[in-house]
Amino acid sequence: MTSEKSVLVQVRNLKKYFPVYSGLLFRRHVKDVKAVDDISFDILKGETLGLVGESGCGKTTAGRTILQLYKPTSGQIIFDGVDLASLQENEVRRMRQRMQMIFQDPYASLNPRMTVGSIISAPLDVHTSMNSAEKRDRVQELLRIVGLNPDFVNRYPHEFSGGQRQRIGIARALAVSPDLVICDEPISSLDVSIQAQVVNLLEELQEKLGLTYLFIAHDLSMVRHISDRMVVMYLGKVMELADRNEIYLRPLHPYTKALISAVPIPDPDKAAQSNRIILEGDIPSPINPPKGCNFNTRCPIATEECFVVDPEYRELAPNHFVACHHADAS
Amino acid sequence: MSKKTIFKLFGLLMVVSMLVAACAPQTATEAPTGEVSDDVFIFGRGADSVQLDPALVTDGESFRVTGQILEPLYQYEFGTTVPVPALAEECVASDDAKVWTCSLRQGVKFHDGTDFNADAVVFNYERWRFTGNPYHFDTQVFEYYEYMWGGFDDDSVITAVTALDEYTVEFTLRDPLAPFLANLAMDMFAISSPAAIEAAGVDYGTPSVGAVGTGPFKFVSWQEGTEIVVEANEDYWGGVPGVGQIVFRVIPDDSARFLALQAGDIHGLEQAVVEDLQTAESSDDLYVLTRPALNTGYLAFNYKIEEFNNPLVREAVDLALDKEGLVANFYGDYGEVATNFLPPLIWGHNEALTDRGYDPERARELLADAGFPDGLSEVTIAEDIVDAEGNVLYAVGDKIPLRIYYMPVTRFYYPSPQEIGTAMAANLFAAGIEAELYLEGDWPTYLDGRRNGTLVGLYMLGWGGDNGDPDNFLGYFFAKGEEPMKNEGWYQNVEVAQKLQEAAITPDREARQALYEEVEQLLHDDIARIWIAHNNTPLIFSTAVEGYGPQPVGADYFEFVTFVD
Amino acid sequence: MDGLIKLENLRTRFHTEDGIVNAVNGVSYEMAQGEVLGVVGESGCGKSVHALSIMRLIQIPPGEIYDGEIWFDGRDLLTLDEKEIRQVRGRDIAMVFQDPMSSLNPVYTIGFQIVEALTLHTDLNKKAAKERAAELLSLVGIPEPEKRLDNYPHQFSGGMRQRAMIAMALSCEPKLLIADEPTTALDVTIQAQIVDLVIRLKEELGMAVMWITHDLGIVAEMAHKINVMYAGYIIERGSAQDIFKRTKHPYTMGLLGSLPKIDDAPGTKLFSIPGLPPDLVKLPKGCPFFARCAYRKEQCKTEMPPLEEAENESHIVACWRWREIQAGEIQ
Amino acid sequence: MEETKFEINGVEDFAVREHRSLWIDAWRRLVANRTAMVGLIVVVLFLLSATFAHFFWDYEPKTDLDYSAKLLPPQLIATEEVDIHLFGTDKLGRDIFRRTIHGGWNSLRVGLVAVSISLLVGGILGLLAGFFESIRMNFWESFILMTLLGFTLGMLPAWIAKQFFQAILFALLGAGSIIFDRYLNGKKKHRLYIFPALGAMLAALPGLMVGPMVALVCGVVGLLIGLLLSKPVGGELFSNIVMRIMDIILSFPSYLLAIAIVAFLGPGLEKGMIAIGVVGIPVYARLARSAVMSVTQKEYVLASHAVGESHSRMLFRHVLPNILSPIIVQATMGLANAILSAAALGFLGLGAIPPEPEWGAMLGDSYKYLSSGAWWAVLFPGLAIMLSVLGFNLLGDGLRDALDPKIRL
Amino acid sequence: MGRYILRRLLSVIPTLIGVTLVIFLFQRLIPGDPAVAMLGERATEENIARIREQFGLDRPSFLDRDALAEGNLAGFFDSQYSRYFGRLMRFDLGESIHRRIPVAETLKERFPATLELSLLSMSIALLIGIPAGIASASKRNTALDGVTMVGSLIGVSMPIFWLGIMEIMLFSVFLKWLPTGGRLPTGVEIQSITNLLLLDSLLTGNFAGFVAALKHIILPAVALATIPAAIITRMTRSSMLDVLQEDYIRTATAKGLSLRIVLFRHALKNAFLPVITIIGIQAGTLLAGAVLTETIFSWPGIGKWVYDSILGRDYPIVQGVTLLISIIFLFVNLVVDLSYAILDPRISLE
Repeated sequence: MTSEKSVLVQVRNLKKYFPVYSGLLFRRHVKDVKAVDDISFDILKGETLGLVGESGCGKTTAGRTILQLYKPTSGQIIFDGVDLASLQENEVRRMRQRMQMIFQDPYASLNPRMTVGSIISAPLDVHTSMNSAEKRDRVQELLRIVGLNPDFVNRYPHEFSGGQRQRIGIARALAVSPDLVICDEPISSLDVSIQAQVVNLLEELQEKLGLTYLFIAHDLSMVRHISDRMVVMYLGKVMELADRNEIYLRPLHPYTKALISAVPIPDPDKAAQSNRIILEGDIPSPINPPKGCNFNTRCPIATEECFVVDPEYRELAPNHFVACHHADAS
Repeated sequence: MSKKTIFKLFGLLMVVSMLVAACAPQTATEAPTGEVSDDVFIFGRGADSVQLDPALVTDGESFRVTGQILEPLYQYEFGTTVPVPALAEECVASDDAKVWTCSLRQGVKFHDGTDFNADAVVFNYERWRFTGNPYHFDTQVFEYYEYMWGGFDDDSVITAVTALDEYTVEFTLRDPLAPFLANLAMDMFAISSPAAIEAAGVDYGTPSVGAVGTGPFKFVSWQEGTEIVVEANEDYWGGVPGVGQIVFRVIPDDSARFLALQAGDIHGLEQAVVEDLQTAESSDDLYVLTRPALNTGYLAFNYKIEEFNNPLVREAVDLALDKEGLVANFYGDYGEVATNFLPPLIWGHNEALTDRGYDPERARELLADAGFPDGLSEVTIAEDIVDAEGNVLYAVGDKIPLRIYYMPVTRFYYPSPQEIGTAMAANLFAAGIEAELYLEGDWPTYLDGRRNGTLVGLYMLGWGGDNGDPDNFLGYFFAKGEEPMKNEGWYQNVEVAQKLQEAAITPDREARQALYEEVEQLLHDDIARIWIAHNNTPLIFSTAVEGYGPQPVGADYFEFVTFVD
Repeated sequence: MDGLIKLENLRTRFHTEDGIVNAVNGVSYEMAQGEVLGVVGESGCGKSVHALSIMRLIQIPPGEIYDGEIWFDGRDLLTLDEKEIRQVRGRDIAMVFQDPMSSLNPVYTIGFQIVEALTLHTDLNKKAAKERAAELLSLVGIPEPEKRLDNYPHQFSGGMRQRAMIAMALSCEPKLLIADEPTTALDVTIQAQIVDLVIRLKEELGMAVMWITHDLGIVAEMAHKINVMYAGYIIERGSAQDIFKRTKHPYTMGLLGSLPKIDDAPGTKLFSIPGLPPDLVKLPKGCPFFARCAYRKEQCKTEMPPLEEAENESHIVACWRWREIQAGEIQ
Repeated sequence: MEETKFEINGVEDFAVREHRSLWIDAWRRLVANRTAMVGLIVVVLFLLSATFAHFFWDYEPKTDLDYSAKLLPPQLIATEEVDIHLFGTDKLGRDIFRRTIHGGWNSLRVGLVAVSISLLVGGILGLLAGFFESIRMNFWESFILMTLLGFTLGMLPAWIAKQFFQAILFALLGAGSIIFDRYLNGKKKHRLYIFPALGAMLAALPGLMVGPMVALVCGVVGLLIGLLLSKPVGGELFSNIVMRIMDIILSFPSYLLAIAIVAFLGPGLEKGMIAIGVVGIPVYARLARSAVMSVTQKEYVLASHAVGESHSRMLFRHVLPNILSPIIVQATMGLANAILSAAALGFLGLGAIPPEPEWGAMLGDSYKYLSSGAWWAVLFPGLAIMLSVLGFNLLGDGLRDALDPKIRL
Repeated sequence: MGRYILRRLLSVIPTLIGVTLVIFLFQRLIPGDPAVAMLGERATEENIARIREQFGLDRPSFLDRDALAEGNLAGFFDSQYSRYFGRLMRFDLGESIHRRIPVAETLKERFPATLELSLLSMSIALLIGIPAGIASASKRNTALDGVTMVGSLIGVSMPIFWLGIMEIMLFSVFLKWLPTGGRLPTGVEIQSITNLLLLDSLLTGNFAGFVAALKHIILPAVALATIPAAIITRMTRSSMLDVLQEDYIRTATAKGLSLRIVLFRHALKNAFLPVITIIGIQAGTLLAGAVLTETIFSWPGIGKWVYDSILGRDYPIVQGVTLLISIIFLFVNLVVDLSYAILDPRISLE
């Protein structure tokens, strides 16, 4: 099914390091935070690609770097045939018409001093030459699309609940009819019942507008629900990529397995029988990632090889990529 | 390094600094008493002394102290400006008035125990005069020597000072000098102990060393900015002083000083606001003495302003000022309206001159006659006014608002210059002369402006006498001659200059007096400046003390002060 | 199981500029010794406030516990004076908070903060307390506990901090441990560690645990009893089986429905409860869920349904229409 | 955008809270705050009385002189001899009440103008520093900013030297540095060699004409400057320089610096305003910089970036409105401080030129009559200073609580 | 730690050079000739020229272009600034133009007076401000809180010169309890060790001297302490209120700790961090406020001295004192940062 779709975004060997400076007299570049360390994947037209991982694994950075909010340290992002990294700043700005973002924190991502109307029309101001009446119509329409009362245009963000604000954020992202929407943990700060509302809204919009999503989240079950394919990241690297059912039913990477088993199941019967893999220890710091495989400090099946050689990211089964020395064995 | 180590380091630092402090040289005196001895006279004053080597300084607060420690050959008689012998027993002039022979007082010792003799006098005069003298240090300016004796080395009027014997000194002058004795009596020419100067070198006169002379009091200590302490010289040739110690305490603020007196923190003070004087007069615990006026406050014209060259305008200004009111309000009973530049105390003062009076109506008429029927608020520059760097500040023909500059500091002759200025401006305003009050920076800037002639308008200033000689007043300003005086508003009066030059070398006092009276008349007729007031500076004392002798010129006599039981 | 703590009609409110916020509106239940109680609900449902009310940690003003009784150890906690309640806090009832980062005092060492609690409630001397603190750290699975005692909170990772918090809470072997969303700020793999740890410790120490969370999954696997709260009310209470398998209240149903299922076909829509929870300042007179309920009727608008037994005696629900819904009479 | 209109999920037609902007919210909180209202009333009273007095109550200080009425105690009833003097009279017989009210015009004006100066200069510098440090600029943006900055900086020496082309020179320097910087952009190595080499050469050549030693020294200086320039222009270098200058200003005791500035400019109300204004610059620069840096960290700025908004839009729509409230609070408090400093300068005789009434100067003038019992001449101007400052402080406090609701419960 | 201090000290150097430059710039810009200022009404051209030469005032401020034109390199750099800087490198602050006394010597005498006054004021401010702030925060919205807040607001709004005058009126003139000014009554001697009279008198066991010195210092110290005390009160209160909202305070309470321990052990140490910064800033303000206080109380410190020196154009004094104050200010900042690091384990000094 996925193979029929054409590729919208190609991410190739993307790296994003944040420099760490030190020094009082002269600032010296002492080390890097390797937030995203050589990742590659494709995003297909019309699909939802889920990007999961724990905090600090670089998933948000990856999303922002794809959108050129951060300048990549190296690697390519080819959007519809254009290498974004090679563009000038104003060209990138023009490209933003086609790719938009929904942010994690519905409180912080809306300017508290601006009305909902001006927040949503900001992309219209930048990318279109609509007059103010047209803009107003469009904003009201967008509000209706995301399920808010169009009369709210003159209200301020703080007058809305978290879920409603997230809808405003979605409306802003949709204003210029983008092709790609990067959803950066859009539901993780919402209550359960509201999460479902937003997820449903996103799904419906995708259906109706033919959007492509990169859906970033740490909630495995929700990502599985919404995505077509899933990418699992750990410490700046991609561990596994596969179709959503494939990854859920036949995870190849020990980290993916642990991650899936760690998710509590809201069913007392299943919970009782589940054989949970509990990982030891904590996630290492991305400033000093371990040598060899990133996961070796916590991996239950790590061998000596894992401490020396960085595993290759390979296609083990059709459309199932994994980076583990022992992926076949398990 | 751990936090604990840091704490330890801090502790160590504290201990070390305590040790260092404990081992430091223990400078101060014996075990403190903690009580104010009732033999200590505390005098409050507005500023600290600059230096205790009197030859180096010009300020009255330095002389107030050096006058107690050091003595010149002559001094001014108690309460007058007449020179009388001090360390000299007598000075006699030769017939051509070019050689003065002084016989010295015998048996006098400096505070350091060395003898006072002719060699000491020669040492002091040579030190002042010769720039090559080993004790005439490069960084030192013997300003008054230069000013009173015409310069250093070969410029000096005194061409030789020789010791004829142990107690006889001979001064040889290039030209006759009328005020020779008056000059000799000035505080800056007091004799210091040569031994002390040799020992202290360039530090002589500084707080750590003080000064060593023959006077009634010996230097004890000087805490900069706070107080100078001197103690009675039991061996003083003039008798033992009335108090054991004098403390000259600095309290810069007039009213704080008065409050301190009221609170009993000090026994006497100089300079107070008029209202405090009234309080003091009516108080049972305080009394007021006055220092006879040897000063004049005046309002000067800048003659590069076209309008001021018109005598009618000058007269209008004169008539517009309510001098009686000013004096009554700001000087109280202690001031008097000035009719001469010379205060009445100085001979040469022209008794015949009177104030033109206060007549704003007449002032308006005069202004109208001068061509300003609507009053005067704007003036015209008559000649380029150039600052020290040569920039043209005001060019010919510039119209500027009429200004009246007031002084940013208090002086004897202007006890509260800002308020007096305000009142003057109000007076002028009432007569149609709309002068804006103007402040040209602080005192150095003000003096710079005066020196460069860049105070464009009317400005307040004054003069206090140094030695009671009329030449010290008139000569300084008006004798320079034929060219206009930059530093006094470009005023020019050749006749006055010639008379003053003549007076300066005339030995005969009567003849000189006549000349000075003529000069005063000329200045009065020309309305060169407007003399405002002479101020008999008030001093307030606690009734616990008596015997203080304010001097019109030179240092006050403290040795007669005693406590009343 | 004996009764450990019993709440009767607990009501807590806050006075704010916008009006009185009715955070807890008459909560009554009983906990047995050694029981694990899960309290679930969305933000603002009063689950944390009611726990803080038990500990009397509500700030007064603006907060106010204005009605109810909390019976613990034969005493009503709400009537105790300040000194007596301090004896209860930390010794009998201990609490673990949501954000381990901000819940530990950054300027004191972990050891100091544990020892502080120990010396307060036990007669251990400093040295003994320190040894005990090290034991506690090793109990909660922190390696090299002696060394770690001298560390400051910022030198710990998030999971370790929460372990330290738990060690601190367990220091005096409390009878009841209240865990207020202890894993919300943590990653899933770490959450699994903590859940595992608490269950193990509960077995070892025999204490009761009140686990407050919004994550239905967690309580499903560990809780003996579950309270479902909404707008300051308990709207359903029962065993895990009762709540998850024999759901009665429309809100609980909705919550469960909005969770994605593992066997969803692609494109399956999640069930979603429309609207928002009610404003606690202007709480409706009737059922608080009225505005969002698909089964509402006129009575629901005006009368708050009482908690009544459903099916078995331990399963109670507050809904006028649970029977009709159960019977499938209404859609 | 041609998709059909459709409805999803049913429209939610209620909002959580009633409709009002944050500013209105803040205003309501302010009004509800009793002490802040007291402050506001005091401030408004002072401002109104000063303004009304200035425009509608004739007073000619130049002719105000009446020896007969000098130093009268407060006089509440008019008699044959004396008029009413609510606050008594001073040494020149001037009515203190009248002068206090009129003095308000001057004293408050000093505060307002001084704060405006600090706010404008400090605020803009801080804003730029913060902006440079936190946002990647494009060529034209940094070009315009550096040119403006060069011009502004050039104005100071230009004004002092009275040679106005210096301002243009500085502006060109700013623009030139950006152009050159741009030219070398991406050629890091070149930059590292070219700037120091160029600096050394440019400096050494004229030095050669004088002597080899001079050339050597000039060359070293040029090298150092070149090294400094070899860091990217704009950005952090700029911010560093600005903040260093602010440090220098801050490390002077404020009154001494103000006194020195007044000594330089000459006395007078306007000069006092400048002096106090200059002394206050670093406060606002630091505040603005840190506010900008914290606002630009906010997600909504990132969001505007993601939307494709330009930097200027970002500055005016996101950054400015959101840094406003701390600055408003600081400015209100700063006003209180400026009035105090102005009074202090006036007290030292460095404020208004007499006979213009100004509180500090009135206090300074009359202070010497205190020992003779004229308490009224000192009490009332002092009270005026204290009350007006208190008013601004109360208001500032209230504004802080109103604009930053974090503290409230 | 040692390295950190060293580097901090090094990083202060450019600021200090900047300070000396600014002082010099002002010297060039401020009109008024020191020589004229010194000689007063009697200044003659010759004397002015001589004094200018003696003090190098005839040299250009920074660089001598004329000398450069003549090819005189030494002359080119021989400016007032280079001479001053050269002296500075030899720890020589120069000599007062008016008094011809080494600036360092006078500084040694006068600085302790200002230091003592500032230290006492700061102690008073801390002793009042911190307890008042804590009390006010812990009893929020009570009458006590209200009184403290109003009091501190009045304190912040107080023109200290006016307060000083009022103090003198009340305590010295009306009640006659305390002296009007000065540092020590005449006749009382205190053996000089550190030149901080209170400390010295205690070290030498001179009780009478201590009382006398205390009587003199108390009024100016109180006047000077008013604003810092008020600011510290407000800062302590708001910082305490912030901290009391923190989760770890709730944790501490949940442990069963008493309010007293929660306040003083858990809240105070955290709340103290922002207060330290304010104290550091206030230390600078104190030195600035000393100008006014010292004028009113005739206190022989550096504030009044440097003010007079600015007006008298006594450049070496202005330079010396300003440099000293700047160094102190920067040093206080360093100490503040260090104590910050000591109090807050989250901050590491590399």
